[in-house]
Amino acid sequence: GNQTNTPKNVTKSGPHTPVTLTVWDYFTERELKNLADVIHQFNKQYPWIHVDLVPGKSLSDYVRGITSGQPIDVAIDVGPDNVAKYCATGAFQDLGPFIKSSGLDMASIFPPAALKYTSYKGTQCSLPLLTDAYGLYYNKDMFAAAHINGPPKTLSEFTADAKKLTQFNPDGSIKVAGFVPLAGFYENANLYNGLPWGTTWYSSDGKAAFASDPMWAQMMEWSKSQLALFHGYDNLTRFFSKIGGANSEWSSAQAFEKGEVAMAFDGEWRTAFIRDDKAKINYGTAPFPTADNQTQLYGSGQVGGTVIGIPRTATHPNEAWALVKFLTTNTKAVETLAELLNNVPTTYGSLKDAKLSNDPHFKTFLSIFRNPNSRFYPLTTAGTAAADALAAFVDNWQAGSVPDLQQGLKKLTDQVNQQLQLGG
Amino acid sequence: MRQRPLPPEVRRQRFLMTVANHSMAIVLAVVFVTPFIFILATAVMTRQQALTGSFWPHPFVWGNFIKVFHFVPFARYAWNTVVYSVLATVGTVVSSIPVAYALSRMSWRGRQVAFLLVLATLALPSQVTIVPLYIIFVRIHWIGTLKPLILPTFFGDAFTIFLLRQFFMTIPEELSEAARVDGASEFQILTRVIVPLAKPAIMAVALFQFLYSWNDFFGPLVFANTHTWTLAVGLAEFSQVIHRSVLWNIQMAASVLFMLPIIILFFMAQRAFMEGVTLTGIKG
Amino acid sequence: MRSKRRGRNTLRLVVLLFMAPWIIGFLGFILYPMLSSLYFSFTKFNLLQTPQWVGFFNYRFMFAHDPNFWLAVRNTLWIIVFGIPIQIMFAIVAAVVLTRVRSGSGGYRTLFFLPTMVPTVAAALGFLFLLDPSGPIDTILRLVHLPQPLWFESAHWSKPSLVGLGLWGVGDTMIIFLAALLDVPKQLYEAADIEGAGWWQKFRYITLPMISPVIFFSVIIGVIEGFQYFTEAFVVSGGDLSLGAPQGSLLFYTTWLYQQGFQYTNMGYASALAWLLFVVVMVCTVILIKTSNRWVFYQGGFR
Amino acid sequence: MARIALEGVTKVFGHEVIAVNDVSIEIGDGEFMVLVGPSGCGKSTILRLLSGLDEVTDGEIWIGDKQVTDLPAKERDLAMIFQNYAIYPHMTVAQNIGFGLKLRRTKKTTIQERVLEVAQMLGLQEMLDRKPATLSGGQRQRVAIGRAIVRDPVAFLMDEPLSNLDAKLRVQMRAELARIHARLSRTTVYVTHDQVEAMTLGDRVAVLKDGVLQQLASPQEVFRQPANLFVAAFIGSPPMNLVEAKVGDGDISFADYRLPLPSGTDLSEYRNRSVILGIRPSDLEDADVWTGENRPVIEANVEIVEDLGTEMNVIFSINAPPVVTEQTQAAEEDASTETGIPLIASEGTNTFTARVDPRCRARSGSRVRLSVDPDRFHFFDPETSTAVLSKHPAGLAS
Amino acid sequence: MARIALEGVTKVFGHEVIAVNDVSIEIGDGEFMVLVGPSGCGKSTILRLLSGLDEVTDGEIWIGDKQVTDLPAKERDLAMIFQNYAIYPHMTVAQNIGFGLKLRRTKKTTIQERVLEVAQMLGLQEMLDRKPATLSGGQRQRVAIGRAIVRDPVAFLMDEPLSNLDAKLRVQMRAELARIHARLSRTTVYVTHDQVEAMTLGDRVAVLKDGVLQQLASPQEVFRQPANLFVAAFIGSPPMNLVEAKVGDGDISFADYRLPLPSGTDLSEYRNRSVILGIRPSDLEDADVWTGENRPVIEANVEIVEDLGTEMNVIFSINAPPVVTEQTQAAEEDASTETGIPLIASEGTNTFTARVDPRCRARSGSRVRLSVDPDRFHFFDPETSTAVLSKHPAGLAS
Ligand SMILES: Nc1ncnc2c1ncn2[C@@H]1O[C@H](COP(=O)(O)OP(=O)(O)OP(=O)(O)O)[C@@H](O)[C@H]1O
Ligand SMILES: Nc1ncnc2c1ncn2[C@@H]1O[C@H](COP(=O)(O)OP(=O)(O)OP(=O)(O)O)[C@@H](O)[C@H]1O
Ligand SMILES: [Mg+2]
Ligand SMILES: [Mg+2]
Repeated sequence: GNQTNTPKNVTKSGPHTPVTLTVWDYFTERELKNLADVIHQFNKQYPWIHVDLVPGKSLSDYVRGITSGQPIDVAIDVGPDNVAKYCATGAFQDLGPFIKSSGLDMASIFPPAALKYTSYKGTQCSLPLLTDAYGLYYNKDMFAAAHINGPPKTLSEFTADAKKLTQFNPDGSIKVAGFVPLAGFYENANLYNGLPWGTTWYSSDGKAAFASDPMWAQMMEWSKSQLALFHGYDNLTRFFSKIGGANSEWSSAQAFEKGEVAMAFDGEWRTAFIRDDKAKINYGTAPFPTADNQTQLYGSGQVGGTVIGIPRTATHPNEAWALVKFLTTNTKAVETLAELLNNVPTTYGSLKDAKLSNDPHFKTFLSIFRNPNSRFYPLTTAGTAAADALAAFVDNWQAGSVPDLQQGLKKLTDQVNQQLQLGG
Repeated sequence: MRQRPLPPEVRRQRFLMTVANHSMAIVLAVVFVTPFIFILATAVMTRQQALTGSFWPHPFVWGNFIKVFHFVPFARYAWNTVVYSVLATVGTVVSSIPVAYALSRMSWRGRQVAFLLVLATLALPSQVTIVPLYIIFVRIHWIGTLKPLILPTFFGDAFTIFLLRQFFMTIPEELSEAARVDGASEFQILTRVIVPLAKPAIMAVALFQFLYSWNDFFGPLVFANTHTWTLAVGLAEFSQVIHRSVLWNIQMAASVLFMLPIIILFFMAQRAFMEGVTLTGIKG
Repeated sequence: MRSKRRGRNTLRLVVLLFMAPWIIGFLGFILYPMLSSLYFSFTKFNLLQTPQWVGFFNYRFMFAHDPNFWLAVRNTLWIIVFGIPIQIMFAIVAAVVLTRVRSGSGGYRTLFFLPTMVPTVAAALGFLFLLDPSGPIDTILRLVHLPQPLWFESAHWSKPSLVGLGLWGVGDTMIIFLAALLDVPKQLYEAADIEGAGWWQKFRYITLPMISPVIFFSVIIGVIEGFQYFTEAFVVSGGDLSLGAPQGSLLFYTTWLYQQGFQYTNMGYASALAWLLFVVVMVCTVILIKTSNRWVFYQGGFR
Repeated sequence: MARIALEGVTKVFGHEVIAVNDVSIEIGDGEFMVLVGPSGCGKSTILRLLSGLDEVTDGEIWIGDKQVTDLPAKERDLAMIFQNYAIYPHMTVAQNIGFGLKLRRTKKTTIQERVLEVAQMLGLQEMLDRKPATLSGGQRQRVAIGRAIVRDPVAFLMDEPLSNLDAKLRVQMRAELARIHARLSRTTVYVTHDQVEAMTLGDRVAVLKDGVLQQLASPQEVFRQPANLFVAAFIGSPPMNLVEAKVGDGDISFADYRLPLPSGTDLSEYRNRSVILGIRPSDLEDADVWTGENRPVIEANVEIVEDLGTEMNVIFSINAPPVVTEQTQAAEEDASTETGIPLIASEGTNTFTARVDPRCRARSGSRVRLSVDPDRFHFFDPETSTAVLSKHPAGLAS
Repeated sequence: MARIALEGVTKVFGHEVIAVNDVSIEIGDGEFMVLVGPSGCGKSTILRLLSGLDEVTDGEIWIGDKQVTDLPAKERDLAMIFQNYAIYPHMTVAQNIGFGLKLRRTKKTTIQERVLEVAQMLGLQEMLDRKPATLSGGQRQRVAIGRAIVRDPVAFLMDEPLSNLDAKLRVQMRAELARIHARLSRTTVYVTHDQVEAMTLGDRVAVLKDGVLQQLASPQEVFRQPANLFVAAFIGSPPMNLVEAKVGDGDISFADYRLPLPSGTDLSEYRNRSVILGIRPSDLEDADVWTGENRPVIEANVEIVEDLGTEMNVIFSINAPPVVTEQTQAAEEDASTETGIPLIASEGTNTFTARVDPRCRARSGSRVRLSVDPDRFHFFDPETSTAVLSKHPAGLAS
């Protein structure tokens, strides 16, 4: 059950008995060290709180840890996918009382998207700790060569540009792709979560809306039409494999960095990769174009990142809150972490961070994050099940194994609804 | 003794036969060995070489084996693996021997039924029981430890019982009866006659259990956590991490370190392995 | 007839003592979990809250609303229907080759068997590298101007690649066949020789029937293990985050079960999946055993 | 040392198989009792009941003055020797022999002494440290014997101890067993289905069939006065020639032959009825070789002659149906699986065998004159199959 | 149908083991040739060489008029019957019998006909659809024979076909084999180490030792005129009594006995030297039973009496060392593993066996008078071990 003891603010002064906090996180290697550095800052303020970092936890580890009653004071989870489940079941404690006792005004600290994906049905059981934002990467040299002035703002512009940018070999195979629309390509799964189409995941009664919201069908058709630009799914797949397949995403063989793709949907961290790999491309970043009938959304994008919460099994919730508060709201701390990890900082204060906002490439993503239309996909207690089902559907649709789109979307709707019931 | 000269056509035919047989064998040997060579070679390559599909390391980066320890808590996983494997082996063997004995060398009502149950559990997918077991172990706070993996082995393992029983059945009944007439109790018959005679089979099942635990993936994946992961899970999870940085060389080095003890064990106890595997096959 | 007496009772006690580990194990680690998982299969249970009775909801969902279930079933059947026969045939061929090579067969045997010793995870990681688009196999194919499939990254090639991985570790099956082959009395071949049989006739009419119990054994084990196929697929798909990739082509039954149970924490549904698996495995085993006497020759009767 | 007694012992396996059926045998102290009978007749079962390895279904077992029916094997203090020796392959010869003593927590030095003593007696002293695998069949059997002797048990039980040895060795070991028995004179129960062993080793022989005791007597008596058709057909090789004969007035006729009745036998009961006549092959002699005695002679067409060097089997058909009763079949088949194999020649006709002097000139296809000795005729009731007893036993009249 | 010939055939296994050493045997068309000898003497090897399963190291093999030395087995058109039958356990009886025909792509109906025919001949028609596992040993052997017969091969090769059967069945099957041979009169080479089979079945017998042919003659001749000490000791059961004797002036002495020399034998060469004297147990008779003939008599202390019913073995020691030559040992041991087991009684003294009439009154410990027939004495040269031939063969003088 939920812990109901009233939170007590931990004061920085006065005598304290030493406390050890167990912090589960998903970091490894370099990122772990970066986190440890920031926590070191925390320790300067709270010297009696010792933080024990338990790294490398996966999404499913937390549920297991909490259900098996392991004393976890703070949980740093890789994404928001399980937040609904945590909030609904009380696996993570409601932070409301803590926030209230600390007198924090959430809306003035965090952009709305971030608050949204860290809470469920009004329960704020976690807080954002850095985030990712997705936008458009485009190769300026290729744009110039194709006489395109700037990044496209609508999908029809985008399609036209993609067509212009694509070059074929004499044998019909792709030499340079304007864009690779495959669902399995790098980060495209997040694209097909449907934000540029303004899709509705769930109608007001909480039922899946894949069939009822026509924008989904529109998105599907669009993705199919994109395939046609490249002479079909198989041709693209072959191209994808030739340029190194999915694994190349995390190496210097990444297609955009090597100039094999002119436009790409990707997250903010790519800027750092391009820098570190010393890729010889002249590129720009922009929000991803929107559907022609959804231009009001331009400037927004999918956002979502690390969440941090206090599991119900925490032994020192008050000290844990002190740490959570520090990590999520201390501008300096957030800035430091964001710089180190090349992620988007999550508070208004830190978004002004000079170092990040001076980088023209990175700036795009800061603004995307700030955009009120930006969002993560809607959270449910079924966790990633709905998103997984959608991704699988897009994949199958593109591969041509969905004969009737409406029928398929209905089935998807049904599957997700049932899955929601299953996990609800 | 002088060998009668064979007619040339007979000799030629035989020679061709031998060549054909050996060619087949060599082709198969190459198929079986090549992956090893690539894995070993890659384990000592630089990252770039490994990425570009080189065939031979240049230079040899033996340091990869050290680096493994930086990237993964290899030592801890190895220790967990050893603890799990050794205790599970001891538990399985010690608990299965008397059961196999009772199922093969003693006559009692219900023996056939019990044996059928043992056989049936052989076909029982572990997934059927893992959810409730998981819940039990959640309740007693054992998740994240190796205990859920080790404890059940002390209550007999169907496969081990089956194999030992099959072997015990081949020991002539007269030996036990001779001992019985000589004045031995059932326990003495088991320890003084059956166990010494079944040594090869016991060795084999011990090796099997050891291997099984060493390789076990699903069990530690479900029950253990990052601290208590065994090498199998540790390396698989590790592979996801290094996938991001595509460190094939480190990954192969880790794999080599993982398989090395087993390969060494195999060469030390090759006969027992082979005989044990054969034992599984007899009498289907 | 006489009444029961003292001797019997002490014997019973000894039997009970010897059987105790298994009885406890069976009750505690098999029977109880099975029954409770049967119960869970009729509940909604996410571990974080108490189970909630939902009747046949899980089963209805499975058959009517869960495309991944059918996908997983198809993939699993694929591995069973194609993978197992290929593996068995390959094992027989390798074993026959071993019996035909006179000198050095011990060395060959060791080499053929060695890959079996490689832990599954290590083997899968090894093959992941070998079959990487930039890995050695595709490099070689490129050098000899052959098409370079995407192997584990292509929905078409991923399962065949897994079969290849299985073939690499076929050594234990091979050794069983080798033992069976060597177990065929030499005199049967000699009798056939004298009757005028050629090598294929000897293989077809003597070897195959004589080793049919072992073939049958391998099929049964293969089917049982095939239904539980997990580790290799888990590793080559890229682990927790991309189960079943690419395009669900490696989503096997137990993968889906694992994902539902331990990632989505739908323990009720996972239990339902597990129970169906159990029933199917049992039914298949029984059917195989029942139909076996049509093609399997038992020397001394089945067990 | 003790007498052993079975009293009305019955053993039922499962619900159907009556392996031993109400058998009572008393074996005197120091007696060598041989149990003989076709395969499956319950010989081994009786031994196992005696040893305590199996439990009786009904009846009582006594060893010495103690009722041991419910005593487990380990408390009966018997020694058993098995057909396949059952020596422990993982122990040396010395350990094998000493195992029983060790189980009794005998002092190490005592064990050593006793083992050495026994080994010397059996000529095993050279191989005390060897493992059984390196021993020959005969040596293994000796080890088994040693293991039995060393404990100085009240009785020895032996289950076909020689049947796994080859012919020559079997003869040697047979003699050796006789010597050991003479030396230790310990009560011994010996199971065999080899008649020669039964005849040569036993003080008394118990002939069994289907779990029922058929005859319990000295070997000579069993051979010369078989109690019934079964014993007659079972004991003796080649087996006794049997034919259904008509009893006439002071004579008896079968096939084309008419022979005088022996003087001492009263067959008046069977006059003008049939009786089964048995003649041992060795009681038929080539009349041309044995001219000296004045015996009745029968003539026959020789089918096969088997010249064994020291004697000759002359096989001929007689014009009469074979005697096929349940008892003769049981004796012939020996193994229960051997049901109804029609031999080429034996369909419908009755074959006789005469064991004659090798000087006999008979050849396949020729005619032979055979003399018979009516005093050695055996008669059996066709209904009950039991022997019709002659007043003075056949065979003893020389 | 054809004659079979081995010409100077030698077989060496590896580099050392000379299994067959320069053996030449010619087997006539339709002849039944028996190869006999102790274990390991090369009998099976010869059969395997004939069949083509093994290759000769030297020498030639002829079947009919064809040199087949290098022909593979499948082209020799022979049939072989193995000791353990080697019938295909996974095929029914009918399939087993018909397999050879099937391999020759004979028409299905023809196969069926032939199989049925053969099955009827062997009494297998009832069990054509059964698997071998459900058959008894004798039935299995019949299937093996059927498989051989059905193909109508040029010759049969049989390797101890009866040795896995139990005693009674062996006798039956022996007779049956004789009948089948009489009916088909196909050339047959038959391996056995059972003397009775050798004596009763063979037209001729080839006695082998260590791969070398010792004697090739009719069974009677082998028994009555053994060519050397080995044959003498090997053939006959109980084996021939052997003793080193001093040749005197018209008489011969050993132990405490002095006996007249047989009339027809010229031992002048050995006068005042030793010769090895052999007396078959059956040539010793209880002088008290056989009063009729006027033969020399020896007296002895009886050690053991084995009463076999139809005859009696009287075993007694004589005061002379046993004859131990390489040849007698080879004949006695039979199995190479059985080396040097000291039998309790046989150390240092020579034991004789007399096979006497069962009316003999001798008992263990009593004295017995035995008559001997000098005409049946056998003599062997102590150096060469070969027989010293008598002018008119012993045994034929009746
Ligand atoms: N454990 C058992 N269960 C069922 N039936 C049995 C068992 N042991 C023996 N029998 C049956 O009891 C009968 C007597 O068997 P037993 O072994 O005593 O025969 P036997 O005279 O020793 O034969 P053999 O000469 O073949 O050794 C047989 O019909 C046998 O099938
Ligand atoms: N394949 C072989 N390799 C080596 N030596 C062999 C082989 N086969 C037989 N021998 C040897 O050749 C000799 C003759 O063997 P063979 O089998 O012909 O004897 P046998 O007379 O048939 O004996 P048995 O009566 O035991 O069957 C033996 O010394 C045997 O050890
Ligand atoms: Mg028995
Ligand atoms: Mg042989």
